[in-house]
Amino acid sequence: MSTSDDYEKTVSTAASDVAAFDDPHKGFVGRFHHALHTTPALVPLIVLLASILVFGLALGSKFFSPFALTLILQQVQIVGIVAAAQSLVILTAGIDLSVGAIAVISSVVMGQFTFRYGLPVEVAVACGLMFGTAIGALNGWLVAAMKLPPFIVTLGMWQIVLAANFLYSRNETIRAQEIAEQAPVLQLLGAKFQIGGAVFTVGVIMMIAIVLILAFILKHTAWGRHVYAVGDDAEAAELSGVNVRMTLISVYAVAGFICAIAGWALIGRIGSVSPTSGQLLNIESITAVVIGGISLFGGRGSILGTFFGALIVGVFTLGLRLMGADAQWTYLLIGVLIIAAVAVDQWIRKVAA
Amino acid sequence: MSTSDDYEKTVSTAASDVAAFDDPHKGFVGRFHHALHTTPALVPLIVLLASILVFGLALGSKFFSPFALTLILQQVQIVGIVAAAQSLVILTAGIDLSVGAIAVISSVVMGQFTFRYGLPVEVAVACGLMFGTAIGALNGWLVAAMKLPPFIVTLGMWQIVLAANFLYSRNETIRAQEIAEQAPVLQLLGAKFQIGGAVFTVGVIMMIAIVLILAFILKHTAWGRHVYAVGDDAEAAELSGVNVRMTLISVYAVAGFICAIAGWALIGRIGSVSPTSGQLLNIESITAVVIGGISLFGGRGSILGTFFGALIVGVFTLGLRLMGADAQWTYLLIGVLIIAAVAVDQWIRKVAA
Amino acid sequence: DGHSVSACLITKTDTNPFFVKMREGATAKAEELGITLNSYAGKVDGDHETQVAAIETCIANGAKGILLTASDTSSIVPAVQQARDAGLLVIALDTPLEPIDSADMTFATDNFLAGELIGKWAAASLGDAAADARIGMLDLAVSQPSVGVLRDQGFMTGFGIDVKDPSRWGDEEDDRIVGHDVTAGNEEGGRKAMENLLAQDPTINVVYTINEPAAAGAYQALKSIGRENDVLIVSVDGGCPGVQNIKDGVIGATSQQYPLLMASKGIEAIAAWAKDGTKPEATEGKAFFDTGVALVTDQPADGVDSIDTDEGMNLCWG
Amino acid sequence: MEPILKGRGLVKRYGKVTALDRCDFDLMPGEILAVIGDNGAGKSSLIKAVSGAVVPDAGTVELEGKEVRFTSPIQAREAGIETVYQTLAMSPALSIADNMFMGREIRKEGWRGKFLRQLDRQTMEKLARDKLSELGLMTIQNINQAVETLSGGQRQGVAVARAAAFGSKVIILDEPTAALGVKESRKVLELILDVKSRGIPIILISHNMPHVFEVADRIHVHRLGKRLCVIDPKDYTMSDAVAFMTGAKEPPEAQAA
Amino acid sequence: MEPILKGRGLVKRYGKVTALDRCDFDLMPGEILAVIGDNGAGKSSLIKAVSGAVVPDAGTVELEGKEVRFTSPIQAREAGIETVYQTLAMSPALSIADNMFMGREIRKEGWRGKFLRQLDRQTMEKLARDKLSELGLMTIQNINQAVETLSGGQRQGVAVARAAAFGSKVIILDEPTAALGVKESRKVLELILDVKSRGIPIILISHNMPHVFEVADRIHVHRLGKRLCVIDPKDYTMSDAVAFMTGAKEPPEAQAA
Ligand SMILES: Nc1ncnc2c1ncn2[C@@H]1O[C@H](COP(=O)(O)OP(=O)(O)OP(=O)(O)O)[C@@H](O)[C@H]1O
Ligand SMILES: Nc1ncnc2c1ncn2[C@@H]1O[C@H](COP(=O)(O)OP(=O)(O)OP(=O)(O)O)[C@@H](O)[C@H]1O
Ligand SMILES: [Mg+2]
Ligand SMILES: [Mg+2]
Repeated sequence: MSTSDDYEKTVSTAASDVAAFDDPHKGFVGRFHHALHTTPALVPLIVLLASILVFGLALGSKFFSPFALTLILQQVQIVGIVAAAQSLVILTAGIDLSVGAIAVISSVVMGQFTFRYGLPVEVAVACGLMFGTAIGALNGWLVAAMKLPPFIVTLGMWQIVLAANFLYSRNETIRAQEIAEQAPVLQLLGAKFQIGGAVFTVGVIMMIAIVLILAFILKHTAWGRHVYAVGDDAEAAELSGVNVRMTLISVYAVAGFICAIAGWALIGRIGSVSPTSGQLLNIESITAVVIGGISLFGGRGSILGTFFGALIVGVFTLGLRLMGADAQWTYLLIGVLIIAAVAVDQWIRKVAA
Repeated sequence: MSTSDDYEKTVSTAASDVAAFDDPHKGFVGRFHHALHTTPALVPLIVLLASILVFGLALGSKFFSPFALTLILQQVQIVGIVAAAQSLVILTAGIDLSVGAIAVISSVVMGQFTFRYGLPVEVAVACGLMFGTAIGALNGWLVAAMKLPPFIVTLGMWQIVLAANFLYSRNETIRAQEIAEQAPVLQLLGAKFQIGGAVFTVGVIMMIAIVLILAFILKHTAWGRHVYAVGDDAEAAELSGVNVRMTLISVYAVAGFICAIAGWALIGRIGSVSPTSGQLLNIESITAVVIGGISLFGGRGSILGTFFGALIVGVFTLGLRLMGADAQWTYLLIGVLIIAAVAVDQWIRKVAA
Repeated sequence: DGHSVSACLITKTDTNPFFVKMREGATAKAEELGITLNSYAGKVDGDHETQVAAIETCIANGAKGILLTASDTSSIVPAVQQARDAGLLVIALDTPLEPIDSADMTFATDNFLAGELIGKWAAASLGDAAADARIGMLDLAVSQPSVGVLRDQGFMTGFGIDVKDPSRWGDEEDDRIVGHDVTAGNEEGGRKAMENLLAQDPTINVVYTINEPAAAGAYQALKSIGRENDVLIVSVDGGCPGVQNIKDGVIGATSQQYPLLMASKGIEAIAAWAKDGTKPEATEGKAFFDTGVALVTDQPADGVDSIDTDEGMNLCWG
Repeated sequence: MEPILKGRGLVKRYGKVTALDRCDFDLMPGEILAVIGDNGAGKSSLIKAVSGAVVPDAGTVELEGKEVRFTSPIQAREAGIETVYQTLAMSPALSIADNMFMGREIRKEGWRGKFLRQLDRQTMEKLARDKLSELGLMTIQNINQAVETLSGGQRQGVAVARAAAFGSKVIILDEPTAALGVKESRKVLELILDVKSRGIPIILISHNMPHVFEVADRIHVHRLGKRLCVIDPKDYTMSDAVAFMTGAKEPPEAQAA
Repeated sequence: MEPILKGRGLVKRYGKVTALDRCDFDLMPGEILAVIGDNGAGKSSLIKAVSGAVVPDAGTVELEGKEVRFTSPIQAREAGIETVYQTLAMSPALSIADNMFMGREIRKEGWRGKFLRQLDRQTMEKLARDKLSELGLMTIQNINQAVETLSGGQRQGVAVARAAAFGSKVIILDEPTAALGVKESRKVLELILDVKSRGIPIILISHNMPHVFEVADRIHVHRLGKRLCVIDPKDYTMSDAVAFMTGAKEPPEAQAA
């Protein structure tokens, strides 16, 4: 290194046209691509509308009636609520296999506290909600403080909670009639009201409210931004000033709380308190999240996408049944749908990139 | 930068004591730590031996007999074989939720090809094995070429294969008696032989053989090294000369093939061909893999660990049953075991680091 | 304590009240007779491997006999044979094995008869309207386990429908059948399946359900569109909540079975076997010991024997 | 003059590796202190130990004469120490504004901020844009674009701008120019001098001797997990510095730590 | 003299970004060609396009006068082009020997290699150790230690040694000294000269001007996805080079591409 000069000084006269960006808003196609990129919920929304359209055309008023369309909402309400909780967890690059078990044990706690111990029903509901939150927080603690992989923590918790549920409830169902007589508050989320031919339940409203509130929180509060940052790169988040541990624990706790609400909605929907319900909620909620475009690697996606994802599954299930597909074929086609939805998503993202 | 000199030349006279490493083999503790680090299967092996010891002390000869100990082997054979397949996939940082469904549909193909179409039983078995391999390869193609997340691909495939299984088999079981009479080859893996009080089946030998062969392949062949490299960092592997796409497809195909063998072993174990068996194999195999210390993030762990992991679950299940624990309590304790095993693993790794 | 007699009870699951009651019945009887009872259960309905493992455990444990409700009636046979070869008395409860003589004896409800009773009752209650009934069938699972098929096809036979292949549901061509859907035997599945069928045809007026939780779920679906009073729901089981639901008008009729009886008879048989090696006898004219089934309803129909809900409550099990 | 940031006897072990071996450290008010040393000498470990990113196994850290024990980077930040880590510590999928205000978000005025805890995006975006253009580091059109869409140089720029904007007492830069081109490196050096002129002391880790000798007031030479010596760039040549840090020459007695 | 490696009209787009814009490229036999340019100019994209890591959207690549179309790095390696990527491309959990022989493992002699396809670990380990010590790059005790336990500098050394050991026609190094200390950088430069003395041409991407001017025979200046010009380091100063690459000065007419 003998040729030495002040070469670095040269840059002061350098052209500065490097950091300029192309304007991405070029015409309709450009704007559409840009929208697809910046609004991750758009792809599932398009798939949802398209599938409603296709089934509507194929089935006519049988499907395209306020009754059938609101029926879908009622059928997806539990999965929708649980999937909202699942989304939160998956956004932090975790996964929660215990969501269904938490929902069920919370509903059992609400029922048994009312009927076995004779607590006022409002107190019992509060206890159920707290219980779900506590299990969620325990999950979060194991993940955040003990640094165990979320898959394992919630796999173990799933088994523990489900077994505890059966042991505690003694497998006894509390009948709908008894609940309606003695503790109607338990069935609150099942209460209906009609607007035209459309039938809504409080549970459906609850699902929509949870989705909207979470969407607001994730987008417009510091906590929401921290959830994304933790999922994106936990170490970077920690170094740039996020309390990763508390964020994770609170995410799992909130997920537990939302699952407990799902447990409450479950009572409203089936009328009774049954310890055997909700067994497939974990797989169904993950399916909804994934079809809704949230990355399993965390940090990317929106909760509205999950909502649309849950609706897509609901539309397909009812639509296929109405078209006369039998139950087994419906299962098969849902499997195809899952893969296809993700393939379409990948493809659109590639084209739009 | 006006002070310029030949400072870089100075380094030629620099001391060269930087890249020297401490000798890590310091005394027994040091060597033990080192062994824990370089032999990932050691931790589950220790846990396994400890749990056998504890149950042996608690239950005496009831548990500590050749019959009971070999019974564990028989009980874990299916899960053990499937978990070997699952290990391969998880080593590439994937996951296969369709393992159980592949095993079952392969056994159904073997049975139906023999009994419905009257093919020679050897041909039918070969068809079953090929069918399993093909589904696996399809999984692999969707993951490697279409770049879809393994979780989703295999979630969808699980539903598709299971529904196809019910549709194709018409939910009919082929009875053990008929198989024993007309096509005993189907039950080959169930054939028993005794050595002292110990009872072995061909299926158990098959499981051990698969584990040993895979352990050899993963450690001593180029393909095995590539599997680890792909799981570690797929992009780096690609750049450093690994055919990532073919590696992934072959891994999923081999996993499908091994699952098909598990399906064959299933016929041996239950005697008949039943389309409803194997529903829990995916969760059970993942549990075994994880307790065995393979990282869900890929690239780390050994297949022997998985084998020990499956045995640990088998020991706990039989031990708790023999102690008269109620089924739900057993599930609850297995849940605790899963979390505890991973926590111990994390702790040992931290201490040993 | 190797000297006392021990026995095993293996049920499909331990989460279904039916099996829970069966276990309670067996436990009570075992205590009475001084028998040590170990209970095992599959994790989910259809979990066959766990049952095989349980049989093996019983053999290892030196039990004298096994009471078994098999998830997979044919596949379990080799394991059962192994137990019998090891000198255990194996009694199938509730669900016959295939072939039925694979077990030493079967104590069971005749599920086909149970279905037939509610089918007959439904047809008789409707009278002439039965000819253009709209029927929804709420079954157990897409894998068509035999209990579900027997009850389903029994119902159709009783109602007067050509069942075609009696070993599977879904192949019938009768126009009165709106469709089949699966419920997993719980309230949630019952409600969703009912909604799906209602969306297909809102005029359904007869609903067959696999069990009473599914019926309760179906009722919720009907209630939500205000049709709970003009649809006839029939079911099988006869659990106490189910009978109570008949009293409350949720379900029209149910076929009651007697799991406690099955279990206690089973324990008695094992005690006898351990004492002097006697095996239980089958009911005359049947290949199994029929523990009986009774139609429970508060609206008796002509030509179908039934008991009312008060009697049903006395006999109910859960 | 008392050091503004002072470390004494810092020890940090990773398993068998001793990254910091009873290391001392002093940063004087208003100065630019360069830290140089071989790969793996423990430079990053040192600044992590004083900035709360790792908790040292032993030793003390004093800020303005008061002992502090940071157990997380958040605490160090609250005390006014701002760090640009070697790994940058950005959330790739989030926007530039999000990243700049990560962990110190600004909430809206009034009930929406108080009860809904709603963020004041407009203010944050405006501030982020101001900081970036004030530092003249780059012309970024869209403050809402994801950090992952930026080039390596732009990313480094955002990280440095974040530290410069919020650091009130000390700014630490760990190899800020390693991946940068000539032009981009230049801008970062200008920025460092600019920050210094505002009276804020800076710790700069770099392998680039000419850069170090250009901007540093004092040079802390790190070797084998320890401070070997502190030299004044006006008294020694680059050759000397390199000779000290590689062990080719003994350090000057007087200044040896 | 014909170029040993030649690119013509190479184009590579990433979404809206054009990383390579009809770029030409020539490497002469036996020379060290440096490639310089701003961050994001497209240097890495260029070498990826000629080494098979990405498939260019348009343009041709010729190796020794014959057109080649690599669709994966494996093909380029088989053709004798060995590359050290900016990201190093190592499998952290695997050993040094495993990494060095990744994709070109040596199998045992006899039936164990033929039928069991068993690897010959001893030979591979011996060769790996030989290569590392032959290149004098470092003293590694245990050739079986995982790459993740090496320091950044040691890792870079292994990557360079791998390329030097196997490259038969062309060796490409993308910023091999970016994260290295003074001493470690020096070793890499010595290695580059050593490889050149064996007659193998090298492409060196670097932001370090003194290094570039020290070792390069010719300098390819890259700007905005194109080859702006090729200069001889003996005819121009570092200031000139920087001026060309940042756009401060027009390139010399004669040598403009
Ligand atoms: N998280 C960690 N786990 C294990 N070892 C670590 C860790 N961080 C650093 N080390 C080790 O500690 C020693 C010092 O590392 P450090 O990063 O402080 O060096 P450095 O001086 O910053 O080097 P460079 O110039 O390459 O950045 C190295 O041997 C390194 O391998
Ligand atoms: N995989 C990719 N996806 C999207 N854009 C990319 C990708 N790789 C490179 N680019 C973009 O292409 C352009 C050229 O990148 P490239 O890495 O070739 O630059 P470089 O000259 O090597 O820069 P540096 O000196 O920082 O390494 C940059 O704008 C970069 O953001
Ligand atoms: Mg460092
Ligand atoms: Mg580059």
